[in-house]
This record gives sequence, C-alpha cells and structure tokens, in this order.
Amino acid sequence: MAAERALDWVAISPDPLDAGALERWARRPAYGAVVTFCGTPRTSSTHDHDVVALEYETEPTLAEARLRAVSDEARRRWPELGAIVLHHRVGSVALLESAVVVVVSSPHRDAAFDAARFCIDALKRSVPMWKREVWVGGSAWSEEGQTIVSARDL
Amino acid sequence: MAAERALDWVAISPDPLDAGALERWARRPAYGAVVTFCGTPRTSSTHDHDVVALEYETEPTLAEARLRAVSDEARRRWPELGAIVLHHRVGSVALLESAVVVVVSSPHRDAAFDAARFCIDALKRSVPMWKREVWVGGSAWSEEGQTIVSARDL
Amino acid sequence: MTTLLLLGPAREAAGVARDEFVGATIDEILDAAIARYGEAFTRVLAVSQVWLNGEATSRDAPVGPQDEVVVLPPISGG
Amino acid sequence: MTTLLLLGPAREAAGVARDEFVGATIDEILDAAIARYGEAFTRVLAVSQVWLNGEATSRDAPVGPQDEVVVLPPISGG
Repeated sequence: MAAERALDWVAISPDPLDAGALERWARRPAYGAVVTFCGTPRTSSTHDHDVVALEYETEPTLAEARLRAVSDEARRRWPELGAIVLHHRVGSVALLESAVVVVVSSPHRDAAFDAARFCIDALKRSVPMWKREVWVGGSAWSEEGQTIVSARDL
Repeated sequence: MAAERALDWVAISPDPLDAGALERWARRPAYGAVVTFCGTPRTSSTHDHDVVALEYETEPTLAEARLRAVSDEARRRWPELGAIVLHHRVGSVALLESAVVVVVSSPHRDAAFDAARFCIDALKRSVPMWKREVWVGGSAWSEEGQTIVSARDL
Repeated sequence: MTTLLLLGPAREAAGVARDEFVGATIDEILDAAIARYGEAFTRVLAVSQVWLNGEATSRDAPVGPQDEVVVLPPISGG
Repeated sequence: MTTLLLLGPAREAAGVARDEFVGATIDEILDAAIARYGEAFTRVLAVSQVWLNGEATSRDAPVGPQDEVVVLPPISGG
C-alpha cells in the first residue's frame, strides 16, 4: 500500500522499511536539512519479558488516511517543508528493524526537526495501530492504551 | 579519519557519507528511537548564484577532537543516550549528497530528538570548518562568519 | 448489510476482522455484534472508539448498507 | 621551530596550510607570519581566533618548538 504524491509519501507496508532509501527520496536541492526518525523494537517490555519482536496490525486504508492527515497538518503548520515521508510497517518486526520511519526535509533544520517530531508524536496518537509484544514462549498486546485523537488537535 | 568507540563514532572524511549505513550502525536492541540529521548543499546561496556544490576544508585532527567534545557534551546532558554518530565530509560535496550526518539513538524519542538537535547545533558552532560555495564559473567563501565556541558553552 | 470492521484486540475478541450486520443505527449494529461475539468482545467494546466511514461519530448515528462501522480499541501509542 | 597551521581563508591568504616560525610567544609567531604573508593575511588574522595545541589561549602565551599555533577565521556555521 502506498500513496505517493510529489512531496508526500505515506504508506502502510508489510515489507521491511529502508530508512536510508526513504531519506534519499526526501532530499531535494532546495532543502538543505533532512531529519529522519526510526522507531525500532526495544527489548524492554510493558510485560515482564524480553521482547524479541513486535507484531503490528491495522486496517491499511484507514491508517493511510490518518497518516495523510498527519502530513497535511504538518504542512499547514510548517509551510516551508519540502518532502514528508510517513511509513509504518505491519506484521512482525524484529529487533533492529524499523517499525516506523518519518522523514522531513526543509530549507533549514529548525523546521525539519520540529515537523519530524510533530509527525511522529501525531502519528503515535492519531493513527489506528495495535502492537503485540512477542517474547520466547508467548505474546500479549502492549499495555499502553491511548484513545485515538486527530492530528489537528495535537 | 575515524575514531570509533563502542557507542561513539566521529569522523572527518573525504568519502561520500552513507546516512542509511550510519543510522543502521546506531540501532541497538536497547534503544527504540533513532534520529538522523543530514545536511545537504542547497542551491540558494549567500552570494547571487545558484550553488552546484560546496567545498569544505578543515584540519581533520583538530576537527575530530571538537566532534568528540560535542558527543561528550551530549552524553553529559542526556546520560540515557545509546549511540552517537557525528560525521562531516571534506572536499567537494555535490547537490543531494550529505555534507554532515548526525545520528543519535536512545531508549525514547524525546532524548533522541533533543540530543540530535543539540549535536548539529553544537557541531556547526564549535567545529572548525570552512565552506566555499561553488557555482558555474566561480566560487567564494560562504559569508556567514561566526566565532568558534566550545560545545560545553552551548 | 452494514460492514463492521474489528481491529486489534477487538478482532481478537470477536474472532473475525470483518463482519456484516443489519441495523438502523450504530447502537443497533453494536448490540447485534455483542449478541454474536459474547463477553470478551463486550469488555473490549466498552473501552473502544467507534467510527463511521473513517470518522468519529455518535453511537445513535444512522447507518445504511454502504456504511462501514469500525471498532477501535485504545492504541499502543509511544 | 613552532608550527603554524593556517585554515580556510587564512590558508588562502597565506598561500600555505602549514609553516614554521621561530618566536618566544604567539604574538612573535604571528608578527613573523604577517611579515612573510603580507596584507591579505593581516586582514584575515584581524578577525581570526588563534589556538595553541587545539585550545584557545591568549596571544602573549609562550610557545616552544613542539607547539602548534592555529589561525582559525570565522566559520560558516549554519
């Protein structure tokens, strides 16, 4: 699944995310600053086990519409932005793989940092996404229940 | 030139920077958040020309010592940090290539964002580095003269 | 028939990700779902948001055969 | 001989990146450099920082044959 526009690329994907390739996609000669955020599974858990993988699930059409709302809101707040990439993986994500990648390019670094941070914060709170922690011998839903909100309310 | 320790990797290098590879190096199972900053040449200039490349020069030993001071100061301010990568290229850097790459990993994203931003801000003000803007038919030193300061004073 | 999408823990509790129901309002669809899926689903539904065609709405909103009702349990967040 | 490193625009104005001078203090080294390189270098030096062995210091600091004096013009920054 992907929805690529000239400068916006949001996707929910079962395939491994290549942060380096996404970062290169966001580079443009007019934008000297590129900020990338990668979220990867951590061994520490909300349960009492060492996590070996996370399993993500969502409804891709719904989730991509909400990703697009995040990128639209970032553009409204920082009109100078260049490219915005918001990709979230679904299915099993192993340690050292990326579950989520955000890339923002901008003429200068202040807006790139501010907007990238807004995007990952808004993504985590406004995109429907459920996460199971997987350990040796078991798994459970991650216990950090939050109500879904809209990106424009953040 | 490179000075790699277990979790710190600073370098002044004449070779192209591979931000994706540096970002992968900074991933560790204990750190779920990785923030990467890439600085790339912009076409807009401090002179009245379209920039086609930037040329960086420094004294590598001196510059690497100052990069290390930036990473040491970031660790002092954010003791929870995982890996820190600070690489700056020297010589000619074309449009769409990276002149500087900063990567910071951390258990959570707030410290990763704050520390990455500190590192690039401190790097730009505390590392001796001179930049020529190159356009078709000419070149000149970039006109943004700043006095060099110490990372710990920022 | 109105489509009901069940996501994450709601899918797990219901045992299906997508189902169809007859009802005039979201409340009627959800009552029918409770009757079909039982107590585990009722517990998840109690803490979930319910959207109509991708947007939050009230539970007395009318629904028709082209509509999609979605049950969204709390998300994992940060 | 004390080493003098000339960086960026200072290297350009001096025409060399590294040179050697005899002198008892940083000021004496710099006076000898001004005599050798001329006016363009003098203008750059006027706005530059001068470090001794990688650290800022005062211009009356004593120097010896193992020391390295560095002329650092303003940097390009952000």
